[in-house]
Amino acid sequence: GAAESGGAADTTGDGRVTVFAAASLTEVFTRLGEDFEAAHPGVEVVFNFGGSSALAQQIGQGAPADVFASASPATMAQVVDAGGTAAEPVAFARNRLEIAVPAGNPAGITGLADFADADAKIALCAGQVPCGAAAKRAFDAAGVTPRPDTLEQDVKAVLTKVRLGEVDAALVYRTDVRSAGGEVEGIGFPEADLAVNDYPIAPLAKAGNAAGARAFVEYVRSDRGQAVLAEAGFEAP
Amino acid sequence: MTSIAHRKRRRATGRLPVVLVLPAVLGLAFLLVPLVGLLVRAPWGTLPSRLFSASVGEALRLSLLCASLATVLCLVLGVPLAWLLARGDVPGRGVLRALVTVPLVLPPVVGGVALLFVLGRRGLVGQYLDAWFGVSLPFTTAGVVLAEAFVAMPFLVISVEGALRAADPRYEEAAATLGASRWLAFRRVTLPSILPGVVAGTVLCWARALGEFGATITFAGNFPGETTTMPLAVYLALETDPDAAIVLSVVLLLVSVGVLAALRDRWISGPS
Amino acid sequence: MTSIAHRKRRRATGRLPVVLVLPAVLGLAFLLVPLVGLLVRAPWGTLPSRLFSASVGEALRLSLLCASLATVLCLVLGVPLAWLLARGDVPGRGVLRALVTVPLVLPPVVGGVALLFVLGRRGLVGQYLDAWFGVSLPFTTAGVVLAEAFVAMPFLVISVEGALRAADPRYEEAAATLGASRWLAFRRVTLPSILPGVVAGTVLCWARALGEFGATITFAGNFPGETTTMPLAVYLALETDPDAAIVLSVVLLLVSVGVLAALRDRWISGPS
Amino acid sequence: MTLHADLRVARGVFRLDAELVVEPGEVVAVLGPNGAGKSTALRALAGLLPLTGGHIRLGDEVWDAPPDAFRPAERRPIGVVFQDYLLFAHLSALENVAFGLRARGVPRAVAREEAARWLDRVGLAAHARAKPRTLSGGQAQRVALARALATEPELLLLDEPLAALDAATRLHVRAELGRHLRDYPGHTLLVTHDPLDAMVLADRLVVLEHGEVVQQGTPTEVARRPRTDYVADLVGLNLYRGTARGTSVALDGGGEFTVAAPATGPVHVVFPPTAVSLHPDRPTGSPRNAWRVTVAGIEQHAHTTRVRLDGVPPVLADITTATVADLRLQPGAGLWAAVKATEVHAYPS
Amino acid sequence: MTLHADLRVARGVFRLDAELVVEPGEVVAVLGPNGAGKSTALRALAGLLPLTGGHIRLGDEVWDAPPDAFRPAERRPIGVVFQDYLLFAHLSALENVAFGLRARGVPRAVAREEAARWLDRVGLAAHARAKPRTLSGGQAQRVALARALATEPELLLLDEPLAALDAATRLHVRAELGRHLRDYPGHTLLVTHDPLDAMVLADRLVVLEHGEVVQQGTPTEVARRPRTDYVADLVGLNLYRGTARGTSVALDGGGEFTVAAPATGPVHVVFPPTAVSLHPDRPTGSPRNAWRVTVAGIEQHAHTTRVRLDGVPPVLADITTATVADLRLQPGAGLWAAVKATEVHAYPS
Ligand SMILES: Nc1ncnc2c1ncn2[C@@H]1O[C@H](COP(=O)(O)OP(=O)(O)OP(=O)(O)O)[C@@H](O)[C@H]1O
Ligand SMILES: Nc1ncnc2c1ncn2[C@@H]1O[C@H](COP(=O)(O)OP(=O)(O)OP(=O)(O)O)[C@@H](O)[C@H]1O
Ligand SMILES: [Mg+2]
Ligand SMILES: [Mg+2]
Repeated sequence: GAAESGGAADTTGDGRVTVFAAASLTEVFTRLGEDFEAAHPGVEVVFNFGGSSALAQQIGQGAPADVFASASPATMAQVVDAGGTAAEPVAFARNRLEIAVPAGNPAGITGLADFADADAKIALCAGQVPCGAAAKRAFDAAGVTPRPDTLEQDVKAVLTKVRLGEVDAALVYRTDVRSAGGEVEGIGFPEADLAVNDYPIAPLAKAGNAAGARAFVEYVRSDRGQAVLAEAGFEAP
Repeated sequence: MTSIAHRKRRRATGRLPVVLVLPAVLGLAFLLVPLVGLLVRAPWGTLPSRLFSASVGEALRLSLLCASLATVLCLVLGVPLAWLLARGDVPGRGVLRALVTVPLVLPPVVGGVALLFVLGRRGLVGQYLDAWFGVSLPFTTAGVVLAEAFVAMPFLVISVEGALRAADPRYEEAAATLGASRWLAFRRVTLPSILPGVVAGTVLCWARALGEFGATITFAGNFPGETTTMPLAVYLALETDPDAAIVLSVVLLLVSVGVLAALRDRWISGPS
Repeated sequence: MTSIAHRKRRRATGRLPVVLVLPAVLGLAFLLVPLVGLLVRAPWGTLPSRLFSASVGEALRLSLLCASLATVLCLVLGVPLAWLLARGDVPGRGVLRALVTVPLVLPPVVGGVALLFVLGRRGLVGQYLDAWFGVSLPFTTAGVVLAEAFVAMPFLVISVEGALRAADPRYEEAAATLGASRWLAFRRVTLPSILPGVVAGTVLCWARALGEFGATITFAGNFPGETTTMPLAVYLALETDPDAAIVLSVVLLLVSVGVLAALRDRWISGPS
Repeated sequence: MTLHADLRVARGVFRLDAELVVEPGEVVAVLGPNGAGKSTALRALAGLLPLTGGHIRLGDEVWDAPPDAFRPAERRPIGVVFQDYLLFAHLSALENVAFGLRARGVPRAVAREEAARWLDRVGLAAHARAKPRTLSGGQAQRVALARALATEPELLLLDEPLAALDAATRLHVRAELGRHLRDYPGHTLLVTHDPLDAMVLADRLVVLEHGEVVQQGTPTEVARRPRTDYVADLVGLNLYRGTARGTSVALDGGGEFTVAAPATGPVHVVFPPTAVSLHPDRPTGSPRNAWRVTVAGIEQHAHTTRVRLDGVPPVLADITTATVADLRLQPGAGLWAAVKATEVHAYPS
Repeated sequence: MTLHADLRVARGVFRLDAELVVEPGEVVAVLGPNGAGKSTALRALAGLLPLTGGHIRLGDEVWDAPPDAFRPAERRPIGVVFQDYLLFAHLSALENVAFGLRARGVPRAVAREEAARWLDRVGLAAHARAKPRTLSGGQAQRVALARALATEPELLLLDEPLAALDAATRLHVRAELGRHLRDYPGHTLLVTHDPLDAMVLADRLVVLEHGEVVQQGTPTEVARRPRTDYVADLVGLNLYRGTARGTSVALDGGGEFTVAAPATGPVHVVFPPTAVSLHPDRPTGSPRNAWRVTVAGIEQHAHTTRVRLDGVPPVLADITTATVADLRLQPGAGLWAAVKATEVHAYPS
């Protein structure tokens, strides 16, 4: 109620929470931020969306951040290793890979095995980025050696190529398939259980608003937060 | 007046050499057809609603402001630098000149990281700025200006230097014999004579600053109203709504083309 | 020889105006200090081992190759285009000139998307290329060259156009009275006289192409040995190992600065 | 193939409105004060300044006839010496001269050989490889002249081609140019401020003032009947053709002159009307040349009187008004004209 | 404050090695063939070409003394007319002339007023607002002259400042320049190919050939004892100062001349030695000027003989060798010298 939110406002100092969040969280975190502000009058949530690794660099260089929500445990680990977090990171969402094909599935893709077809144009994430790492796990499990034409720097770039019909098939997250609307069709596959990616979040050591940071992390993990995430296609961790 | 119009008409009747016109038209097509592609695919129906959202206006305003400030900074520092490289007797000029191109080659994101190394709160210079003056540049609008200037300045410097090298130094000599210091000669004689080169450099610089993304987002972050310029907005839009990204790009394009078309000829011809 | 050396020494004793030297040095520092920051933070110990990996060599080779090919393409199309804009009697030149800057302002990723719209498998032009000639540009080295050329060409065009505008057209007239066609006059009279401007434009173009990232990865994708240029390698390295990214950037820098320093003065002075 | 030009051009507030006709092989000198429009006329003929009215025709080829026809400079068979030379800075003197030939498709080696010959003619063989910036003013001007002449164009447009030359070089280059122009089948327009250049090189003079032709005619005609004091001052020269043998020149039209510097073959003989003294009787003393004349006409100019004298040869004399009174000059009177040999210059023609 | 210069410079294969001394108020004319090094010498004095040896000193200020001292052009109080003008293309004629004054800190309005006055003096008041590209060659040169003079520098370096002017304008501008230089306390070096410019404007002549001074002295000295045929040809002029009253000029050194064009006040009187005829008896006829002379010396040149004659005034005469024999000339012989009034030119000095 009102008392609770008033208390939160007291503990959030200047009333401003700065959240560094992976670009793929832009839409859902923007909604979460609005909800959080509504629930905590007087608190303002400021987002800095960008590539997870760039954000980690910025935090390493003393950026004024309170919370870091990464798209990959690896980048979060960089911040943790540098002593940048105020608490253990916790996973707040996970994302599952799906096969994405252009509307109408012109190449007739049915499963991971088609990714070994040299004639089909295939896009995957590069091994260095989370979706690439997850894809590798999936292919290993399926025993398929994919023959990609391109290893993209992030999942949105992969999605763009599917949308434009430049490739016949790709592996992207379910959230991405969902956000693309009717332009992209998603095809599930059994090995997807192995190809999940966790999103960790943590309050930061140098946070100017430690209380606010903690409150925001709590909020993301709350039922209300999880509901918003689920609506966008994320799975609970 | 009539005579000029007349002259134009007459000149146009002279044959333009195919060997120049053909590649020129091809080049123009190469640059413009993708733009046409963009325009064709842009979601015109939803354009107005997307366009007049407050955040687009804010990002556009910020973009124009920062790019213009960065250009001013580049002019103030870059034109003298170009002069030094073209005219000064500096040892190792060749290497200096090549070093000036560094921010050009550096992937912008790395450029942003380099700026953080130097001007960040824990950077080589930034830690003192912070400790002594309490000034922190990253993640501020000033940071955006700096990042854009860093990336865009080489364009100005190299263009102006090229123009300076092509200029006839004997006019500077004539100015010197009239008692003009090198600074006066530069300001009143050299600069006006290389104006087209300076304008070209300024255009490149401004346009590059306007389109700058990697260094900005790395060094200045992405805070709406403060550091979110149009390219950053486009980037975020690409994450969520690719159509919106195209609309934003088209807006950015139209505004910049409009500004350039309006200013450039006026600049070059100057007051008659 | 001695007289030239002598002259240099004497000239250097003339006072350089502080009002020019101060901002010039500031500008130089602004451009170079971040580089120093980068060098200071680079993991020198592990550098050799990282450097001599096959993939770095491959990416570097591909970068240099594609940037150079893109520059050649830009020269072939861009110089005539600059000439058309500066000298041709084309209606609406002002707007054309502004339109040429479009790829500058366009966020490179959007530029890549625009290229896909046009030259992609289902693009405006690309679908015919594919259907009629079986040519598909995305995900090929040719695609990298195209993407780089698209992004870099405006730099060349605008620099050269600026140089052309500053050049004295009376020499072209003199060439015409000697019976030289406009093409010959351009080639033998105009071009040599604006060489510094062309060189400046070429340097900008090459450097921009070398550092190009967004349009390349969007249009041509990223496949080692085929489309993975250094900036792409740097970007991916940033994801997992920022130190490696810095090393790669430094390598890219050193190579490009070396190439430019070696070529540029030779180019400009030309064979004596 | 006669060149007919009716040049009407506006440049700012300045208006040129001049008619010019040049026959094949003819050399026309254009004279006039600074800003009279001489260079403007040349630019129009060269195709660098389209006419606003009138026309330019060479034979039945229309070069310019607004508003329809316009032939650009590169397609007019012309050679131009610009008042400020406009040498190509990045090309050597030799390459500058060879440029026009190369542009007309002459093979490289041939063009360079021809260019070298031309440089030699203007006394610059030693500077063939020099860049224009390293040439002195006079050297640069000679390169410009060689460049224009080398292509042997149908219309030569020379804008003060000898202005920067020193006296001795000028003599040499003028003779060389004269030799060339004599056998040259094309049309030549020569702008100059030096009456001697005009008289020696030109078949006809055209005097421009304020963009208009104020007088034209052969040098002798113009000198005999100058319309204005300006013209009288400008073209005050006695000019004859003759054949020299040592210090004696037999004039083509009869008569003979003694000159100081010996010469051989066809020459121009030139001396100013001021050099002619008139005497009631055969003069004694140093003047080597004296002959009988009768007064044909007397014209009063600003401060001098120009006396036209018939005789062998006929001659102009400028004398003071006081002398006119003293000698009681009147048409038909018989006199002796005398000219010192050192005043009489013979130029190889 | 005397200007002492020992100019040693190399430009490519060309070597200049010339010594020059110019007293305050003195005008020194530098003569010589194309490529002799005249412009090179001026550039060195202007500080645009550092010496490789020698020195330049004005009074006790060292301007250049390699390897130590070098004062750059902008700190030398000089004014230069370049052979190719080098007007600033983006500035109007007026602004060009005002440039030097502005650079020396003169307030804008004053500078423009002064510049307008100078433009008026060279007859270009009407073109004050014109850009250099819209000026004719002669107009541009006059702007360049006005620009150099306007700052009233201590050292004026004029490189053929009148070469592009038409005859009438040249007369006018030369007189204007002469008037200015007469009262001018600074040092002037004037490069010219026109002996008349040199004789009328200069106090002393320096003749350069191949980068070396071959002769120097006052115009009269040089004309009386030319060292080479080149010099003899070049400076063959009789020059006197005198005071004109109408068509009669009383010479400062005694003697009187009748001239054609009336004048008043101090003038230079000039006529070439070729205009002087020699007679055993008082000549009759048109020559207005005749006086008794005795032969002081005879020098044989290429084709003429130069006779130095004492008398009031003394005079040089060029006559042919045949005449020498005819008149049995020998030192000490008495004769009559005669010059036509129309040959005698009087220039306001
Ligand atoms: N581009 C121009 N715009 C306006 N006026 C011009 C232009 N060019 C020349 N004029 C004017 O036209 C007139 C004629 O110039 P032009 O160059 O033909 O003279 P000129 O007879 O060659 O003189 P000079 O003997 O000094 O070379 C001059 O008054 C000049 O100021
Ligand atoms: N920058 C240079 N490099 C090499 N040689 C040069 C350079 N400038 C001039 N020269 C040479 O030096 C010599 C002297 O040139 P300078 O210009 O002083 O002659 P000048 O006496 O002014 O002749 P003019 O009467 O033709 O103007 C010439 O032979 C010229 O070719
Ligand atoms: Mg002219
Ligand atoms: Mg000279």
